[in-house]
Amino acid sequence: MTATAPPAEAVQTPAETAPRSAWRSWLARHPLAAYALRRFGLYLVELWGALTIAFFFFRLMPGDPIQTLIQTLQQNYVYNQQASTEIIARYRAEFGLDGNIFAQYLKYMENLVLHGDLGPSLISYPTPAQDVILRSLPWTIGLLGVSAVLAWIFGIIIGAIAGWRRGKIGSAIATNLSIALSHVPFFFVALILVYVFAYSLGMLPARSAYDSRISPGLSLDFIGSVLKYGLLPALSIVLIGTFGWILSTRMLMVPVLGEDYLVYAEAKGLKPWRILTRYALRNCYLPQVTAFGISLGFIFNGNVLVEQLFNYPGLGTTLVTAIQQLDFNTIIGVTDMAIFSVLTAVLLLDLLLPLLDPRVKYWK
Amino acid sequence: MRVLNAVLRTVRNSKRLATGLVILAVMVLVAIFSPLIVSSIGGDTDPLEMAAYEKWLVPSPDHVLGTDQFGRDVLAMVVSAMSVSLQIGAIAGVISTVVGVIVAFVAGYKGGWVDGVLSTFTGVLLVIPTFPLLIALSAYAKNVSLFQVGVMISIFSWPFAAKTIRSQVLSLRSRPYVDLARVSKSRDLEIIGTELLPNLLPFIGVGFASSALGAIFGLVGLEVIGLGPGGVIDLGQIIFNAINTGALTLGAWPMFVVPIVLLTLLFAALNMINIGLEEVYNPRLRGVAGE
Amino acid sequence: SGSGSYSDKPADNNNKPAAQKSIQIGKANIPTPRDQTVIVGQVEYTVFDSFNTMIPNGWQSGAGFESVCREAMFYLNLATGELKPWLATGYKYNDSHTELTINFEPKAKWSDGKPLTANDFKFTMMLLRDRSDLFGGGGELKEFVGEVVVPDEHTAVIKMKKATPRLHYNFVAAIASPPFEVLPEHVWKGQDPTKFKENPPTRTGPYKLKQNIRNQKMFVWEKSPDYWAKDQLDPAPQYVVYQSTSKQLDSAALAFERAEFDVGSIDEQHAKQLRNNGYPSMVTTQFHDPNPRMLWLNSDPARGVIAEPKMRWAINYCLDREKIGKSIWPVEVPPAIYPWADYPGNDKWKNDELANKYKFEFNPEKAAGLLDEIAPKNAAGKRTYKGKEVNLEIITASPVDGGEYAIANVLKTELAKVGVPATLRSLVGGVHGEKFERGEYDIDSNWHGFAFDPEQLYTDWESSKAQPIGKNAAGKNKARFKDPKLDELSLKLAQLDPTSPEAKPLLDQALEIYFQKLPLLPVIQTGYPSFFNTAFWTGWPTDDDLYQVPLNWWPHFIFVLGKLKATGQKGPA
Amino acid sequence: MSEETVLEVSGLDVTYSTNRGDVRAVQSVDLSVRRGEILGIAGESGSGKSTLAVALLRLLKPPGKVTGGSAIFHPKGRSPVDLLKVQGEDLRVLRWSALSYLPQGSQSSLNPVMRVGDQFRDVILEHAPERKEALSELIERLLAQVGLERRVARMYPHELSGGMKQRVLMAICVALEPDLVIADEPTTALDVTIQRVILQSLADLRRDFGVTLMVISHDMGVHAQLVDRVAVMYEGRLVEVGDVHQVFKDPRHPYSRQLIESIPRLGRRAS
Amino acid sequence: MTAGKVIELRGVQQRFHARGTPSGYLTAVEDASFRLDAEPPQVVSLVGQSGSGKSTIARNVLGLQKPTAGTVTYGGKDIFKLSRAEHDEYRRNVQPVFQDPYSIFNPFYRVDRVLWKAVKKFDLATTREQGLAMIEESLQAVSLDPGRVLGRYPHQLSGGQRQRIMLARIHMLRPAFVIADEPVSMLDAQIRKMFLDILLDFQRDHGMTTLFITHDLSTVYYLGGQVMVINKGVIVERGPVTSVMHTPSHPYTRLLLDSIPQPDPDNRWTTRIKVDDEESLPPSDSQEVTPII
Ligand SMILES: Nc1ncnc2c1ncn2[C@@H]1O[C@H](COP(=O)(O)OP(=O)(O)OP(=O)(O)O)[C@@H](O)[C@H]1O
Ligand SMILES: Nc1ncnc2c1ncn2[C@@H]1O[C@H](COP(=O)(O)OP(=O)(O)OP(=O)(O)O)[C@@H](O)[C@H]1O
Ligand SMILES: [Mg+2]
Ligand SMILES: [Mg+2]
Repeated sequence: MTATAPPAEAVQTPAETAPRSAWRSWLARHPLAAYALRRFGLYLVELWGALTIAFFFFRLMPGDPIQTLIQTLQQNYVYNQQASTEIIARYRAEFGLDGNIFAQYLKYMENLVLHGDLGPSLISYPTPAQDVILRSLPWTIGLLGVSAVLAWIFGIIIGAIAGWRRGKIGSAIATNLSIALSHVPFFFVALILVYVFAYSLGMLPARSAYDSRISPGLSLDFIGSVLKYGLLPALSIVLIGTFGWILSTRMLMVPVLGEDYLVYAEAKGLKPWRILTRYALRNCYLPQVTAFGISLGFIFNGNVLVEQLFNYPGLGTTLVTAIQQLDFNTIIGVTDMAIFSVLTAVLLLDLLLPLLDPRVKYWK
Repeated sequence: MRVLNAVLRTVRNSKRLATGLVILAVMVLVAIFSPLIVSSIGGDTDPLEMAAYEKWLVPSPDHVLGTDQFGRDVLAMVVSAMSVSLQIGAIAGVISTVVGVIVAFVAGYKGGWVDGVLSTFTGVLLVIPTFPLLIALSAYAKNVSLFQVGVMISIFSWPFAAKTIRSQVLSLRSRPYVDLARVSKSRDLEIIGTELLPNLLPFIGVGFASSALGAIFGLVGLEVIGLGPGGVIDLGQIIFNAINTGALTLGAWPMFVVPIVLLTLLFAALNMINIGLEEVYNPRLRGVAGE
Repeated sequence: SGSGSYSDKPADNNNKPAAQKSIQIGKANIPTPRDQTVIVGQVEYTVFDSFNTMIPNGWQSGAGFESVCREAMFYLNLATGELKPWLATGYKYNDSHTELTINFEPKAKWSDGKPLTANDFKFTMMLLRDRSDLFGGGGELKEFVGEVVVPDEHTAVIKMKKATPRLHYNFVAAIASPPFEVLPEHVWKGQDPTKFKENPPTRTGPYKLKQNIRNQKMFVWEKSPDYWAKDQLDPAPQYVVYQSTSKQLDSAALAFERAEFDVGSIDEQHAKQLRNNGYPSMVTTQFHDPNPRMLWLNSDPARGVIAEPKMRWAINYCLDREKIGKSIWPVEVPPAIYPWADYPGNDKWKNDELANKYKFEFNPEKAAGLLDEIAPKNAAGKRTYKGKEVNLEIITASPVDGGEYAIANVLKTELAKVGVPATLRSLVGGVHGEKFERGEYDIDSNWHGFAFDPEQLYTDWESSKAQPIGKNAAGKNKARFKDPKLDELSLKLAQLDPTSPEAKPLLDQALEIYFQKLPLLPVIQTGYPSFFNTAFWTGWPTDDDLYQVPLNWWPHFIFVLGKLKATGQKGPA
Repeated sequence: MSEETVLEVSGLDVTYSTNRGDVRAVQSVDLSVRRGEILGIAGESGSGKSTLAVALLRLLKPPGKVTGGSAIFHPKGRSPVDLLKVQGEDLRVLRWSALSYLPQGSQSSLNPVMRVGDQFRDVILEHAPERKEALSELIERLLAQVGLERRVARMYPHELSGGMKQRVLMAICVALEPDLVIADEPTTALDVTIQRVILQSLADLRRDFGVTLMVISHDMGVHAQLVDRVAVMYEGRLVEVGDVHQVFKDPRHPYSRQLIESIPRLGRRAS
Repeated sequence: MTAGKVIELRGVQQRFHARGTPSGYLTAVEDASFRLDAEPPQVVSLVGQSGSGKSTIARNVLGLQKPTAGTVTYGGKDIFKLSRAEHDEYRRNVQPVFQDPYSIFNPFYRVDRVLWKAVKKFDLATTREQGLAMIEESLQAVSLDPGRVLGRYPHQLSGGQRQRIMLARIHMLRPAFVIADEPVSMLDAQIRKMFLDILLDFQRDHGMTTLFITHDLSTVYYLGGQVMVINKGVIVERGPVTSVMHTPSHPYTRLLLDSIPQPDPDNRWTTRIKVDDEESLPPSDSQEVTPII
């Protein structure tokens, strides 16, 4: 070795470089806050990007939805046919479809961000689109949201057990059943459930959201009725959803099983159930948390058929009707709502993740 | 080559993988020979033609699975539908997996701003609901081929693959064996291909299986809105048809049971292949009594 | 093959009628007593709180408003051909067809007790004449109506700008609702007609809105205690509930079977199954849709070969109407030759000589022959027209499992056999409408027809109304048909009472042009069976006693309700 | 040190079956461990040390298989059992309260998403629920025993250095004062200073808790510093067992001699 | 072998993001400067306790991690700016033995692949037989029975066996510079000695220069040559092994010396030492989960 450096003892630690600003150093000292801020910034970017894409995608479609709609209505209901230009011009203005597309975009964004206004709906003109959406949203969230959460929880638990008891007969059954059933369409299961429970056994109602003899309100009767009527549709979603989560959880579980800390937990003589929940599961369910956030998007467009089958007053049917009539304000509104909910859910979950998983790094 | 060898090796050792491959192979064979099978079912008439036979016939020796509401032979429909469904599944599955994998690898391996941009883009695409967008697309599209439909479906399904794989790449890229490959003069692409890819096969496999299955069901959605490839029948469409015509209460079980069983078999086959690959991926699991 | 269909009666009691089953009554989810309620099953509702028919989606059609609440001035019963004056007692043109006098029923009252007068009519007329931005506004009213004079409370005289013998068509409920409906002036005066929701609505009908339950997708109509026409029409049901049913037929059929609906919610195939299984309480009533299923053929030369009459005839020869009528449509229906429904009342427009001269038949050979003339095959075996390979674009708004799609599909298969490839697409409503209006199609599988006389068709085919491809047709002449001769005939016919002797030769000439050039290709007469459950109510129109149009979304349905009798069956607790 | 044996291994055979034939990793090993002693297992890499430990702990995973022998274990206050035969609940109860394990790859043996304290709590409550009241003091005392502060209990494994993790594991090992602790290469992955601290702590454990330790290491220095008796393994067989002084001073088996001679020492250079 | 090539580090600093530190980062290596000459071949040891930055320096030298400040040069050129040909030459001549024998093998492949890859990538053999002969020779050189390890998967080998495979790789490649990061930690004394002898033979016979990273001063002593002592990222002492060992000037070096377990049961430690756990920072954890952003 050639001594290019100063003699051994003389090596000194150089003084820390002074932080560039108080703000930066504050952030450096509060990595959680810095992480949250950065994550929030990203959230805004994604939100803006997705909303913008959604807007332009629909607005740049060839054709004129207003004109089409008006003519269709005129034709279907045998109205006096007329030049229609006046009607069309009038509604085009009302729907914010006149003028330059960028001006439209700015106006749309302004209304959306400042007033939460999506413009009037076509399918239920002149009710604002946000009202149309908000009216069906609670049912959708109630039915699909709750079922999605339940499916997730069941799926994780069963999937974890299936992975854990790899090789055991019960696990094989669960796994193979999931493999087979996780892609059976929801509505098919729903149909069979209706057939069996509503008609053959007559145990549960086959359609609607509650008993129409009860007036909606915070009464026990009403809530009971909502639960009773929601049971079948929810069951069909939970059933199939669970199988999907079982598969993916099992798949995450298997590598965890090879980890030393599981062998060690076994050596510690812990009860298998405890090893499963506190050791194996806790190390593999985290990716599922994010996946769940993303899957929420399906609530907005994934279960139209189930809603239709049960005649449920949810968002899916609203969306389909809106699509059939090219009600852009409502379609974009539902789209925006989906984007907003999913992104927000993922944001919250990401912010929550460091609390659930101590290993999460706050930097990239 | 190595990968292939590894696969062949596991095929020998894993019953599951072998079963999966056999099921898949049989389905592919049926699909390939579907025109022959269909014409042998029909004899002189084209069994897929509207009103070829009486409608809603119950299964009989002449029509093993009966006929549908337009008097088409359900068996012939199922056979030719399977070919279409397999094609669309393969096209969309391959495209979205390949795109997803490429994006995931570029983002995960390169890191930095490339990762930032790609991940944000993926994230945005991931949350935009697809159904309304596809409707909008239907207004642009004229005559769409099966391949184009596959591309359309892939546009919306690759982000899922990309997202799961990227996080795996992130965890793998700092593995010491990647470093070892780097000092052994392996180029980035080679490292991705030979060091990372094999370890991600199960993830890629699962991604492929779900994109493929998603595409098979997604095709029905497209057909309903006029974006389907004209004049073809696929399995999803038969199920959709069965549901819309109330085949369950009519007792026309072949219309939904057969396609659902076929799709389930397909999915099961893909999954068995995956689990087999999982054993390749994780040799530690080999020898552990498989399920 | 000896095997039957799924809907056939069980094999064991082959020739005997199936045993009468007792039905198992399900619990209908309604807020009113079941035995006093008629439940009508419809598919989907989206508008609940508005009854303004003059703005887009300002009301919910098919939810009872137009059937049980609102009334027409005249009803034309297409089932019997009878014209029934209702809110009005009669109409009369002057000889030059420039003045139309309408008399109103003196007893007619709005549901709030105020009398309905000619002033209400005048108010509505003026509103619609002057407001082209309202549905039903402008159009013919603007074109023809000058002034409305009200000499007394019960008489209105319309002074026209131009002569026409057809203005009264606007006031008759013939196919579904009439284009024009009288509004109560005392409610609407001073309201902004583009915003006013009129919830609940004030109308003259025997039922009033009791409840509109959005979350149940349900409208509950209750009998009006002091309905003005009780002496002629006093329906027995205390309530009429219009409710969404499941779109999936399995669930819908099961609901019908358990008498959870009295009207609708089932399809022919399931109904057939019930019939064959001896289901005791179902009435199936056939009714011909006034609009036969038709193929619209684009006549614009810019679309290429489809504009050639020979091509249209080739297509015509490719249509196996018998097969379609027998196997494609849910019920067996006759082929359509004339572009209108085969009601006895329409027989006067027929001309069998012409029909024989231009005989419609399924004859692919003739089709191929015609095609060889205009679009011979090139070296590659592809038919070309003006140097371009022929490829037809067929669109339809019908879903992939719908009848019109299937019709187009049959055609497509036959066309392929004669060497004409075609693409067929089912497009979502709005997207379809857009393409249709802009003429961006070769063939549209659709429907068309008229209520009164063929001039209603011919006037639409006037060359002046044909827009170039790509430009919105605004609902007129969407096939872009052009024929100077027809223009001339149509102009003359517009001035003539169609039943007058001068009109007949003109009509025949126009019909011949239709046969020569085929702007539309009628395919089949369209049978729509209606299904009624007799567990709670009897007296429905039947094939044997088709006293009224049986469709529940038509205004005429009120007369069906008027004939019902309760069976005394009680609903489950 | 009593003459009482805690563990009596006889004729232990362990085989790994591979696609290239069976590997007999442990072959007819006879060994007895005395109560209160620290027994060292030395031997070259691949000689079957870890396999022996894992087999005794019943953690052997396929394709490994015990093909013969017995291991009679005499836990205090319980009847003797054959470790190689005991099953199910009996095995689970035996584990940790009587037999604990300090694994080779200590770096990943702690559950990454659980606080250190909770990992103590888990095992203590599982086997000795009656200690619930005094739990936090107990954990504190155990940590102090291995020279760690009590705040470590609130930390997550990834916040600890390798040496700290190793010591946490040691503390967990003795939490229930087991009859026997098997430590597989407790210091291999650690640097010398930490190694010294760990070795001190291991000696302390014996002193304070009277546990019996079986320490596996290929480092003769470790054996010299820590153990009472050494067993030398070679190609799956036990070639020599004896007092540490005797083995170092007067190795009987030629392989042991080689092992000791090859130890690099300060002051002895190759070239 | 390439005579006269030099690896030189000047003022190398390596920082990592870290949470909980006031500055938001952690300095793993600070201002490290030294050079390794191919001529004359030599052994330079780098000793220090766990987390002191030894592996980080190794990664810098190998071009796997770009330092946040300072330069690493090979033959006078910055190794991060080499042309393709220069880069190939640098790779050929600078090879590592990595620390962790567990994760150095891709679990997907058999262990042979590592050796075959070396043969192929660096054109060591023209035929398969030749390559196989070479591999077998090298395995025997690290006293592994080729029949027992070839064709096995990594998890089927013991820790020491895996480490020896990496040594066999070096034995095959004979690079001018070996960056050996704790190559013998898992080996028993006999094999360890054998391996060190191989290194020394290589130095002598093939002119191989070794950067030998360890925490074990007895190994350093055995190897001789130069030694650098690193503490918390800073090189605190350097010089010929004999002088540093016999007259350590830094208290840290003394502590290290003190901690070598003497292989003499009669000469056990009597005093106790204490290490400051506060200072030992969490080692990098390969299983860290990053929220997907
Ligand atoms: N899963 C396995 N499959 C096949 N052979 C194995 C397996 N695990 C270990 N072996 C073999 O068993 C023998 C003993 O391995 P073991 O791990 O017990 O050695 P060790 O003495 O602990 O060595 P080290 O000191 O290197 O850790 C070795 O030859 C090894 O290759
Ligand atoms: N990629 C990285 N990200 C963050 N911190 C790192 C990274 N790599 C190393 N460090 C940190 O840098 C410091 C020095 O690590 P390094 O691996 O160089 O130590 P070492 O001297 O090799 O220790 P050991 O003897 O344990 O191998 C440690 O505190 C470590 O946590
Ligand atoms: Mg070992
Ligand atoms: Mg290191």
